[in-house]
Amino acid sequence: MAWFNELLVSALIVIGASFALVGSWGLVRLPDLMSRLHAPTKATTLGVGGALVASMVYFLAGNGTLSVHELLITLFLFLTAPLTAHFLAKAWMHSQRPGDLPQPAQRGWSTFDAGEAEREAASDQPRPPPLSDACGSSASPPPASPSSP
Amino acid sequence: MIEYAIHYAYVAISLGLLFNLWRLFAGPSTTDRVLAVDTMVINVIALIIVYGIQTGSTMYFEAALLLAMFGFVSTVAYCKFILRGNIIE
Amino acid sequence: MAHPSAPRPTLLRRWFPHPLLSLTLTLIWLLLINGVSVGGLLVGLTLGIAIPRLTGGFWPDRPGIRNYRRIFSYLLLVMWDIAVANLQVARIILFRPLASLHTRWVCVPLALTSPEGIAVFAGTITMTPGTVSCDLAADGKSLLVHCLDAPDPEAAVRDMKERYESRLLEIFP
Amino acid sequence: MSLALIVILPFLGAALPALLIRAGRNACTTGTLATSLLAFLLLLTHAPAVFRGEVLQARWEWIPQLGLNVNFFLDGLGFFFAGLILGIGLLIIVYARFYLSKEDPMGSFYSYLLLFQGAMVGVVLSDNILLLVIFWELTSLSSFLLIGYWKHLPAGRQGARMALTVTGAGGLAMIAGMLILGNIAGSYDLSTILQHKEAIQASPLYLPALLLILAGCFTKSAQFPFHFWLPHAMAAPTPVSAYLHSATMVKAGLFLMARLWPVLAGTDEWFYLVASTGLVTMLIGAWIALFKDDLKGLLAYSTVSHLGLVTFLLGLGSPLAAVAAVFHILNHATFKAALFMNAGIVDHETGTRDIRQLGGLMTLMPIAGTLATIAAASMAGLPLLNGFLSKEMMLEQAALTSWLGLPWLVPLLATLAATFSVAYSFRYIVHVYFGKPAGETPRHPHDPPFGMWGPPALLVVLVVLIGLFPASVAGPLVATVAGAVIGGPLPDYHLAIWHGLTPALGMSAIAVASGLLLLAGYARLRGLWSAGPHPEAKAVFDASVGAAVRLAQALTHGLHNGSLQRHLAFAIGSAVVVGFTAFAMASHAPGARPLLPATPVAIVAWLLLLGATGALLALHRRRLLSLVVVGVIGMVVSLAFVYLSAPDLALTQISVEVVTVILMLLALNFLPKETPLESSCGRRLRDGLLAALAGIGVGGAAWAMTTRDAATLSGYYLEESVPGGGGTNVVNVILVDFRGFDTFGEIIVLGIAALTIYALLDGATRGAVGRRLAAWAPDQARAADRHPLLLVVATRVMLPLALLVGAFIFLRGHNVPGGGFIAGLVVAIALIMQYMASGHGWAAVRMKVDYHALIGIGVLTAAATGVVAWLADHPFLTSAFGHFHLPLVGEFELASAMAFDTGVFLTVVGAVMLALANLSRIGVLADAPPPQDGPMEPDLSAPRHGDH
Amino acid sequence: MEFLLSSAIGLLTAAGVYLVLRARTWPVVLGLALLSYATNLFLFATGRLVLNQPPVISASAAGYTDPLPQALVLTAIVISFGMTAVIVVMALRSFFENGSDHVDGKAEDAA
Amino acid sequence: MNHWIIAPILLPAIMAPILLMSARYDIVLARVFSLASTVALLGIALALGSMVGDGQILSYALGNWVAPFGIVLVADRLSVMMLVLTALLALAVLFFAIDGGDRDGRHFHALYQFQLMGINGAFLTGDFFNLFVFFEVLLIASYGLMVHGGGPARVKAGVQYVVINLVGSTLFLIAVGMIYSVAGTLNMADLALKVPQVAAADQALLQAGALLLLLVFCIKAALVPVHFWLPGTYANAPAPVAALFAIMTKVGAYCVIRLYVLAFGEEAGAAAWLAAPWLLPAALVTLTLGMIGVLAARRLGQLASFAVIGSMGMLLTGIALFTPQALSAALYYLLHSTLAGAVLFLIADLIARRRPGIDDQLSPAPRFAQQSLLAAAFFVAAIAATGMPPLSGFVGKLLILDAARDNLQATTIWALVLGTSLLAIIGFGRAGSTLFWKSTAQPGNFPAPATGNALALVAIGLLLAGNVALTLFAGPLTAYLEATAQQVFATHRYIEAVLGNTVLPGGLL
Ligand code: NA
Ligand code: NA
Repeated sequence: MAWFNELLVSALIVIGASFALVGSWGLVRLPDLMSRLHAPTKATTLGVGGALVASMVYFLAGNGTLSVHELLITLFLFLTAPLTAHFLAKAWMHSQRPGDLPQPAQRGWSTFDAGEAEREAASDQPRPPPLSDACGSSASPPPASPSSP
Repeated sequence: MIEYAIHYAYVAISLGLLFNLWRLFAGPSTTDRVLAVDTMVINVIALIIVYGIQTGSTMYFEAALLLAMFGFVSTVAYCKFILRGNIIE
Repeated sequence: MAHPSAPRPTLLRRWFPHPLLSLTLTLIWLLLINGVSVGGLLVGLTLGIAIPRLTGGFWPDRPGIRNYRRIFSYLLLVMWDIAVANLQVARIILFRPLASLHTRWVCVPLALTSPEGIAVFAGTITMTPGTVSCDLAADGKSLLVHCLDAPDPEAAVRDMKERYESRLLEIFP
Repeated sequence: MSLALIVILPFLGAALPALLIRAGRNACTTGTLATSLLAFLLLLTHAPAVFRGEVLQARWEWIPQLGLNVNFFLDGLGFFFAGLILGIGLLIIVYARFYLSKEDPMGSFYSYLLLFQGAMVGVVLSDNILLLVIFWELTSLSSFLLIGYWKHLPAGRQGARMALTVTGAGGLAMIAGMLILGNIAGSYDLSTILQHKEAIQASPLYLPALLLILAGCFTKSAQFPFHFWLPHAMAAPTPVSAYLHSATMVKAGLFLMARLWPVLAGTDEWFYLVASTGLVTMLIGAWIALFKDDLKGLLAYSTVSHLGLVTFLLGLGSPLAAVAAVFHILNHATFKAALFMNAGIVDHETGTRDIRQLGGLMTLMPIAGTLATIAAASMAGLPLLNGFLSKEMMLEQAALTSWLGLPWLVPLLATLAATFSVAYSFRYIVHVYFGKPAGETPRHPHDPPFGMWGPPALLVVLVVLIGLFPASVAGPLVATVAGAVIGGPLPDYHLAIWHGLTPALGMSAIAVASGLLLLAGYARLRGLWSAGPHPEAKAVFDASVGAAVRLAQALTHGLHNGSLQRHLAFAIGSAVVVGFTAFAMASHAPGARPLLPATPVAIVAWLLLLGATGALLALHRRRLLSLVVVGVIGMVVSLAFVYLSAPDLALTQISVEVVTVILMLLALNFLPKETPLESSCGRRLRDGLLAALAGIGVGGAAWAMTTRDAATLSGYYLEESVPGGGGTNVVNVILVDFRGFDTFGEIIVLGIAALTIYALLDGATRGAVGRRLAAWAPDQARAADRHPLLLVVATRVMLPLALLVGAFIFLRGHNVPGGGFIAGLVVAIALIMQYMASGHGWAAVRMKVDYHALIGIGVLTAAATGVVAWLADHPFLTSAFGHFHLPLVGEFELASAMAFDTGVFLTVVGAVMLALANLSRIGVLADAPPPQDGPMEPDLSAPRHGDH
Repeated sequence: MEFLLSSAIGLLTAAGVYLVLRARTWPVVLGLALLSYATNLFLFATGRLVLNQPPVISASAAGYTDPLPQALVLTAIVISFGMTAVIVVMALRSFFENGSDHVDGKAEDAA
Repeated sequence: MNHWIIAPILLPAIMAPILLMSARYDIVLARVFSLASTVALLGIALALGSMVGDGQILSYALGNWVAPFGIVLVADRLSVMMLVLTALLALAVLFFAIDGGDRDGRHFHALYQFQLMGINGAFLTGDFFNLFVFFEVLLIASYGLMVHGGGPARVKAGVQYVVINLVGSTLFLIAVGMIYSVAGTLNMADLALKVPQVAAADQALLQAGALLLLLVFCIKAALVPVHFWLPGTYANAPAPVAALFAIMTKVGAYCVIRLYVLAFGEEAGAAAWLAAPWLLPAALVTLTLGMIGVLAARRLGQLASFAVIGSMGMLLTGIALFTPQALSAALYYLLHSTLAGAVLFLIADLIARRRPGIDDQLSPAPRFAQQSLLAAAFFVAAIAATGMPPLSGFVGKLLILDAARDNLQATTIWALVLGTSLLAIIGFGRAGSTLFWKSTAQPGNFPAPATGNALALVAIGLLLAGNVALTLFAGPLTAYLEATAQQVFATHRYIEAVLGNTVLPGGLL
């Protein structure tokens, strides 16, 4: 393998691994969950990204084949990393109920909005409606579903 | 050269995993611990990729692929559980 | 779900309800099997046709993409930003005294209406510098974003809207 | 043949009364009588031969391997007893017809009676001691039914159980005794055993065999100290008491002692065991009989006493005593059966059997009174009656007997017993039939119909005839029988009224005189008796059975307290003990395999595992966290599989992990979110110790294993995988080909798991559980949005991609890591994500697949792939593969293993989806209002909405 | 490496046994999960430990690890997955039926 | 190629999915299919019986892969006898189930067929990992059947049953691993060849593995001290399921016979007769505790459960003697105790159904419908179960006593066998008189049930008739069993049938 390729692969590996380490360190160092959330979702993503690119280059240079698996892995990571961050944040907000949230223009944040109403309803009337939703006889999608914007 | 880089990567990622473990212990909230595990999964993916480079084998990619595809499912499920109790409504 | 009065779809339309998806899947298949052969292409095409048909029900009203070329440039921009984001966040993690951080929530009003567009926007925000999109308003018209270090919240919001949302508005309806 | 028929007839006939009872009581009686009579006549046809001294035999093989065969023989002894059983049986049947009231179920009574009769005849005609044991125990069983015949009487039930327990226990001992005896003699056939006296008595096993067999005899014949059951068995209807407890069953023990007399008797052991027991029983029985106020109680103890008498005679071991024993058996049968029937008559007529309420009946019931007087006099041993003759013979033998060097002891005790015997016999006559009536009896008595007094009258006639003309009436019979008992030449003896002034006559005279004196002073004697201790056998027996039951309950319910923790501790403890002991007891040497170096990554993974396990133990009471931590362990295990050259395992582990987490979270929704701390410190210490030992054991075994060189079959698989299995991924080829049958079983396990889960969850929506489920309310605050938009979008995008990856993993599995199982999981997870993101209802309507059918099709596909091989006459699951060439497409491979793997894939998808979809359906139902089922449960067989 | 694996198996077994002996279904299920990890690793280890020699036939392979234990472990993983699913749901049903998740079905204490 | 051997596994394995797909909503169709399949299983088993009747051992190499590399099925007298027994029991029990119990929950018939598949597979397989798989098949089907119909006590007992068996399965795998790691084979016949050659250094692993495996089988066979699962499980399972479970304990016993004579028997060198010193004491304690439990029982179902435990103790006592004669006796007892145990559960259920509120508790209650009929059935079943003459229990007991004669522990064995019989007699006597006699003394009547349970009574009648037949034909049967036992002990015949002549080292023939 050409030294350039070697250097490139090595550099990518080192960069990737470093970011992985930094991300995990951020998880240790940052003071609260919301801050910590910034660390892994980015640093580790690039960490894996570095390793993946290194791998692609390595196998491209070594075997002359472009390995798509790395691309797929990247695709999945990019698709899912925001999702996990989003959910972790929601879970944290739900359990910690931060008081300093800015309020959106009309309805509240979806973690809380309707939540109060639903909870009240639940305390009065322990069986909120639709069995139809449960059994799927009405195909009405969930409120925020993209199929009925 | 690559060999050195790989060894560095092993050490760095392993250290990262240990940091994650610390967060798993320390918490304090459940969300923190879920975050720690989620990060662990990503570090493990990196580890597997580097191992693939070291061994020159593509045999292990599917493991990384599945982790990438489904690692988040558990995390989302945990969060959904914290949010709603019922993860499939 | 077809509207009752909708005209009967053409043969092509019925077999390729989502030509882009079919094409993407076939392409990914060829990449997965690491080679181009007639056999591989046949299998890939079969899957490319079959999977969208099988999963059609699970993705109703797939959005039409307004401008395919914009996607590419948007991806490049995001990738660049991600690289930058990582460096910035790494610096914060490693060197910044925690007390000096301007950690805050901001509310980003949304001009995007398509769910896919909103999702991509939210995802982009999370993947780029110091911001995590945390929640969507119940009416889908605002995004709650957490900033790791945003001395000027209004600037941050403006930045996000101009840099990403405006571009996404050109892609998604 | 006709020999066996004598035994079989009563058994066959036992069905008759049950059927004939519909035709009326007389028909029922007639049927029973006819059966019994036929058997009796059959027996009589053999009389000439028997009296000629012939021994008739009938043999059939049953279980030759065991030596248990259906062999009968008929000699004098057998003939005598069979005649007694069948003859008295006839009388009893007639008597019972009048005795039983209209409310009593007569059909079953006669059925039981015939069963008993058959069993009894079987005992006395068996030429195989194991067969004899069978009939022996059958008498216990049928007598259990007869004693308990009046189910509504507690005394009957208890008496029946007591009799069964005591005689059953004796029977069990006898089984052992017979097995030993047969083993010594080399055969279980009596006719053979009787030839082996020397061998038997010389054997070191003689004493155990003797003890065990005697245990059977003594219990059956109510010998001291097993005598107590007999009086309680008197709760039975009187015909039963007369038949079983005086004439026949209780004599089975005597019969057996007589039967085995030639080979067992004559030793010191025999003498001291049998004679002493008999003597003591004779004495004690008579003494107690004296104080029984119940007529049947009196007769019962009298029977005990007379049985003791015969036992005593047999125990003496001398041929003359044996003759006396035989003679007394005959005599006792006649007078005692007559007396029992008489007691029944008194009971029947007056409504009571209590002597204290009776008196002066002679004038009211002259016939019954006369018969009773004669029979009781015979029992007392008054001259001119048959009882006198055999008692004289007994006293004569007693006079000659020295016990442990004490010549006076046995005569004294025998005389004393005779004295008591005289006293209670006269009490029966005097206190019932003579003197003044004690008062009003419940019913006004008069003589019974002929049917009731005829049978005892017949017996009384015999009593007198034998008494007067013993030699001519009973002589030949006694000679024949005694000959059979002794098994050799008969001793010199005379059956006659007058033997001269013998010591026996003197003892007899003393007995009569002092007996009458005792009766005269009965009131004072009674006071003496009342003052003394009366160990009430029933109380003792009840107490000991009660204690045994309580002990058993304490042990059983204390041990089996239904605690899973205990079960598991025992199971794991056993494994620890067995494992360590086995390891320590066998030879072991450390392995010599070169070790792999531990790399930093491995060490970190190990630390992760350690940390996660520690965290799990520390956090396990917080359930969500514990699940999160287990996920870490699963991840480390996957990583280990990657590192240690097992990519397929890693893929499987990763996907299984995800599904498991979803499943557990779905369940946790309903379960408590915290585990309470409830184990005591000691319990936790114990568990910790067990855990540590188990861990050391398994870890140690792993160490021992991995550090030594392997013995393996793997070479074959590696060589054959490509040429024979058509795939390069050897693990997959093993799974779908070499050991495809395992996989076939494995997918069936998954399928069954899903079905079970489905059934469990479906059941949870019905009835009381269903109502509870519907009333369920979440125990935690809930966020507002059920279906966050980002998740919805992401999962919709991912679905086609995941399916593509699934297809990829499936198709490549035969050659590189992957395969149907992993692909199935990938697809299932992708689908489940739709449920998670968009909700059960939304996803369920879009899944057009019936998951049940998917499982079915999957299993059938796999099976069909296997069956196709039959067409080529190859075994199930024989694979075929080939490389084909198509223009343009080029070379490609088709393998039947792919079809098999398709079955695997379909089953996995179906099973996972069926389980998860239904588990999530429960959550939906719990959030919904309760179903309006009303009081009726819904029809289970009807298809219901929403079940896939 | 052998020590690491053996001790890990031992640790998982010990933790599994400890949890299996708890009084509530949840820890018992987790304990069973740990036990199945331990068992799978144990069974896997019967093929001895080999680095980077997966049992996939190729011309360039330096050698192969024993494929048979891997196949057995795969079967075992699948089966134990099915079993876990059943016990989880059965535990849930038992909770519904008995109102308690105690392994002996004891009713919840008043406390 | 003789494909009949796979039929007892394949037929139910195919029938179950068919039931699942086509007969899910039609109970009548499901019953017809299930019944047809079970009748066919009986036919197949009998046909196999005639094939192996001459002493031939059939082997079937699945996938055409030669043993020990592939999985083989082996049909010899022993395994076929177990198949026949299973089919007979299953048929009788099915009659009971289709009397109505099969409608109490979902998928009864599919699970039932799968259950039969698992049991038949366990009897036929010649590979001990495949045995594990079939154990799991039969276990998981039994989990489903066990909780069929639900109810608090039943599901609780189900949880316990599942957990204890999962621990057992764990142990199974560990034991298999230990054996494989030194013997390097999974085929039982091959194991028999490898065990004598295992080096001294490896003996500890081998023997510990083998004994742990024995423990696993003993869990299935409900041997003390790993019998605790049985009373709760059997007493709480639906009656037909408990009755069918009578064969499940026998699967454990079968495995002990198969593996510990074949691979750890005479030829096993340092591991020869490995199981005997552990098994005999455990079996005797089991016998004792079981019969003590009979005496202590408070419900008829509980009594039947402890009777099953006791009978397992008896059976394994016979097995633990490890002689052909004792094995033949044990096999007779196995046949007997399966039928006798099963029928008790069915009777208990009919009684319980007729005494709502009191169920099968051994306490007095008013008269109930068909009391005399059930009393008669109970009387016969009790005679069989306690080993009173003349039924098969007595014959079995005699055979075992006779076979134990030459054992060093003969006195102990005899004393316990006979002593526990007394406990059983007392226990059954108390139970019967309380249930059937005392009830006569109670005022009132229970309402008659909606149906006369004709089919259920047919099932009970069939099982009792089976016991009578065992007694009547004890002669030819013991001859067959003797030949069976001889065949089991002639291990070289089995090895030869599985591996062929070529593999045998010279000394073994
Ligand atoms: Na961002
Ligand atoms: Na509810």
